[in-house]
Amino acid sequence: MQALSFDEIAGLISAKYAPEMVAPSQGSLVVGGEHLLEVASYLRGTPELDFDYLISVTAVDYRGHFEIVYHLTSLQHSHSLVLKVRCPQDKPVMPSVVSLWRGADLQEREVFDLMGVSFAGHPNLKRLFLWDGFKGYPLRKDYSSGT
Amino acid sequence: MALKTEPFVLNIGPLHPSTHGVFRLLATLDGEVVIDIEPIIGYLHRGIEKLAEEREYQKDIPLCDRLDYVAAMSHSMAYVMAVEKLLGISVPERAEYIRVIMVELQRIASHLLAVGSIANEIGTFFTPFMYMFRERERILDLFDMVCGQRLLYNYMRFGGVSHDLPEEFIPALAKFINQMPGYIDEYDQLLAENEILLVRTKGIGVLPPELAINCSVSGPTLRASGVARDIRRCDPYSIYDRFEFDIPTRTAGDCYDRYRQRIEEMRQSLRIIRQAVEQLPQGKVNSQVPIRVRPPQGDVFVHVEAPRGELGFYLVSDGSEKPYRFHIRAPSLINLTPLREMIIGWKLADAIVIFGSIDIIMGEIDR
Amino acid sequence: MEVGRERIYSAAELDAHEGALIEALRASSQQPVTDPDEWLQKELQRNVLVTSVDAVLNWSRRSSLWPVICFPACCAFEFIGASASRFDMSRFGMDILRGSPRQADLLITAGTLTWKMAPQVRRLYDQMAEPKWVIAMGACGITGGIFRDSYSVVPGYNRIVPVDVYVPGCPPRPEALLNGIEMLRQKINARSISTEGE
Amino acid sequence: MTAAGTISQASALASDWPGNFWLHLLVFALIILAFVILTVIILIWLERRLLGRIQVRPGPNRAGPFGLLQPIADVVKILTKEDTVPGWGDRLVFWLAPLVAFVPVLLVFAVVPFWNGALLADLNIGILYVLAVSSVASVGIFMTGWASGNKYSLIGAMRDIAQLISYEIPMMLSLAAVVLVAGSLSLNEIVAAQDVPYILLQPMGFTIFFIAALAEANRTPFDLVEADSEIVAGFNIEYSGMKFAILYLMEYSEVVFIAAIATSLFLGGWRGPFLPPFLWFVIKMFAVFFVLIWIRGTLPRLRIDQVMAFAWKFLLPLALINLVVTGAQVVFWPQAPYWSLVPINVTLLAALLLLWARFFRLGGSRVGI
Repeated sequence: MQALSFDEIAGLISAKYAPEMVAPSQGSLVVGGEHLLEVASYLRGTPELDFDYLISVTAVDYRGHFEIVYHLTSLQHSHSLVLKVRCPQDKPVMPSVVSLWRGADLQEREVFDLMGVSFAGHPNLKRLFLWDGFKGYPLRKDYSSGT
Repeated sequence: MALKTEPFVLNIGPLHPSTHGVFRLLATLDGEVVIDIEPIIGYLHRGIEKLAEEREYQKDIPLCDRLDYVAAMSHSMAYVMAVEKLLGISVPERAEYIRVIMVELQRIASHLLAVGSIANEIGTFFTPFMYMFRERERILDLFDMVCGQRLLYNYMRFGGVSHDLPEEFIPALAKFINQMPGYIDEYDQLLAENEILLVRTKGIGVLPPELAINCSVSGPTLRASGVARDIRRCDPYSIYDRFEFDIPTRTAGDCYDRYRQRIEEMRQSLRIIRQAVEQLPQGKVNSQVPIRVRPPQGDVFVHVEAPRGELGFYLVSDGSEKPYRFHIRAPSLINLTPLREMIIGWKLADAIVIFGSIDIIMGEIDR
Repeated sequence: MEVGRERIYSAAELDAHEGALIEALRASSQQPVTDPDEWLQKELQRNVLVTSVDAVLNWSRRSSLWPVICFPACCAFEFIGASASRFDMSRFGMDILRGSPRQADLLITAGTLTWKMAPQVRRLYDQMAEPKWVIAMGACGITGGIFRDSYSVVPGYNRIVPVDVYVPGCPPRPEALLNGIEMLRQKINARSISTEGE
Repeated sequence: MTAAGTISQASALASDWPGNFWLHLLVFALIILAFVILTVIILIWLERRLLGRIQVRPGPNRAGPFGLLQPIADVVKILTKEDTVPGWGDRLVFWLAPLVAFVPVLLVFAVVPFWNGALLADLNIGILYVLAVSSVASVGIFMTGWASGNKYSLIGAMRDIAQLISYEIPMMLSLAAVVLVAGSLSLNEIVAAQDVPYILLQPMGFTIFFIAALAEANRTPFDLVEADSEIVAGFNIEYSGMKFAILYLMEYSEVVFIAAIATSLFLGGWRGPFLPPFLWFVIKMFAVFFVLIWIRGTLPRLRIDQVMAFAWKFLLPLALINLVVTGAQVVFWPQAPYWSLVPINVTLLAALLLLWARFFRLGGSRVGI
């Protein structure tokens, strides 16, 4: 029932996972893409962490790689955490966290629609805002509308 | 003998009297019973995130106003708070108080609209809606007095607000907060125990708390399900830790509770405004921030309690005068996640009421 | 539950169809639809019969403009504000808000139009019975406003439907909308059955 | 009970006024047509002004003095609007439906007495005729829903039929009680028999009739047929121009019909002191209109299953009890004075309503999918 600071959380995580899987950096945990589901279910399932509420999912195009950013919080302990996952630009596929947090459903679709990162295991991954046949992914830095 | 029936698909929207804008609900009906729905959105996707990344920080404030056009103050406040956090600047005391007053007034205005539209969707011929609009107009008048606009204010600035309150504002506000509790009681009198309203909302569209948490639902919709999560209390921003107010919650999580929840929150907002007016200090309302700001590299996530739920801004700065990434965590969009579970199995008429009771704004969903 | 049907479209097919429609409309509406108004200045060949019929018809049409519901975005709330108690558009006989375009006379385009929405608005306009009018409300309705540069926004409703009256503002105040309606009423008043259908 | 005929027959209009059988039909047909259309126009104006008043706004006031010409403007505009027919609809039925819906409502007025004996045909089965003919309008509404080829209108039409079938029964039973008291099926004789308005003698009958009539005319809280927030405009969604005008007229003439029947059967019809009988009839009708508009301005709408449950589980048992009680009163206590019957019946109404309301809960649960 007590809030953990970021360092404590990072300590718990690094005790369990190897640094190439999860590494704390500048107030956030950087997770390797293939380990995301494993780490996320640990974060969600461990009683002293208990990250049961996914605030936000978004993606940033860093010209070369995408960074998917997850903001988590725990209603019980009221501590929060930022997860960052990198994925390469040429193969933008991520595991979906919908099985853990349903709240990711529409947000992952949004990222897919506007950023072009697809999520493996998402139940209904199709364009959310734009229509079928829209060319390109507008939030990528190399997007130009052509008008 | 069971009657042989065939389900059929009804396309509700995008332009439908009760879709709150341009929302499309593809409902499969068996007679009157909704057996499947698929929400289709994007009819108001204006590309605000992309536009914001192409403009300077200052020019994004009007865009934020247009996100949720019935709660423009809350949205621009969240945005300027995010940029202030990036810049590492502080806000003068008086400006903080003014912001709180504005945002809480905005919450009342927005909840008035929400409650009015719930009543409208149950089928009252616009009457409660008109009554709610009567009071909403008074709030809009107050905003008009402060910043000359009725709907989209462009009032917040980095490091404060654009200008000080006019002289006549505080007396007008005092009059309003003295009268408003009476009006809220009037709505209670007219609506809360109306037999038809009760049978149309009680027990309808229950959102269990576990599902609500799992689906990241926030705001009054979450609190009506019994989860006391309010950013103003659990992660206090601005000066909310100086005020006394309750976080009302309900237990059942049905449409009736979502309606009552908003009524209660209006009362709490009035409490906050009253305290803020009493404590309102003198002083300047803006710290000198250049028009073209260049925040240092880094990212920031700021979330506030907007009328519809947890509104978050995730900004990434690359040191230039335009945001590198501008992401909005839109409460309305995420509150739609459990819509299918809530609606399925109810009648078509209930589906409309359930949808209305979540209280969404398309501008924020589609962005 | 098995009932024979010719064909049930899958969701993917429906999406693809919608997308094709949008792209086609987008390609075909790069130029504004003009709404000629030279007739407003033209001196009409009037006679007593035509003018009195005109007077009655125009009076009835301008006193009973039923707006259709088309509320995409921000301006909708100023439109609702204009029809709510304080400004009360119903004074002009506009209190009947028809959900069905067949019975409506006036399309008030309250909000930003996106390309995804454009086919629906075009259809709404086509479904309205003649005579019909369009008021483009707000900066977005006129030129796309603050969102003009966006990849998904139609720069003005006049790409899709002919517009009679433009009401600027972001959003226009209810008074401005009422003024726009007043202008539309004057425009209706200048109509004549002898020139209709031209 | 007083038998029909305490009003002297001398004051009654001759049954072939103004002198000839055919002339009588012609004159009354014109009077009814004019009366219905004029009342509808006034009713529309009244409704929009009163709704405005209820909603703290002025309401239409620009077309003519006090906006009185507003309905005229509407009518002229609608009539000169383009007449659209959906391509996928059933053209013949689409064209016929408004007529089938409107004509029966107009036919009902043939037996409504505006004055003592001033009616088109004093049928001795008047109430039966009213019930039979007024139901036909729903066939028209169903035809509109079917012919439009629109799912919304079809849902609206289905709702109308379900609602009609359910509410016809309590309505019929409540009217049967009136017939028992009056001892006649003719509307004119029922009016003549009302030394005390039957709303006092038959309070429960009136309540049931009024609720059922609201449902039959699709007024709030039973306006599911054109529920704005759910099915947009309901059955008339595809109609425009002249056909829509007729449907619009039909809706409001149903209201006039309810008011006329309620006035004749329960409010003492044309009877009243001082003023001419026709005026009394109109005044009482407008009193009913006022209540109807008031209800429209304040009450939300019920859901379809709740509407059905209300008819079958609430109104029907009460109507049966009312019929039995009235029958017993007529058989065992035929000479009962009014001053004793009125309090007894009013108390009975209050007791039964309270009792039944305790047992009866609207609700309806989620369907498992």
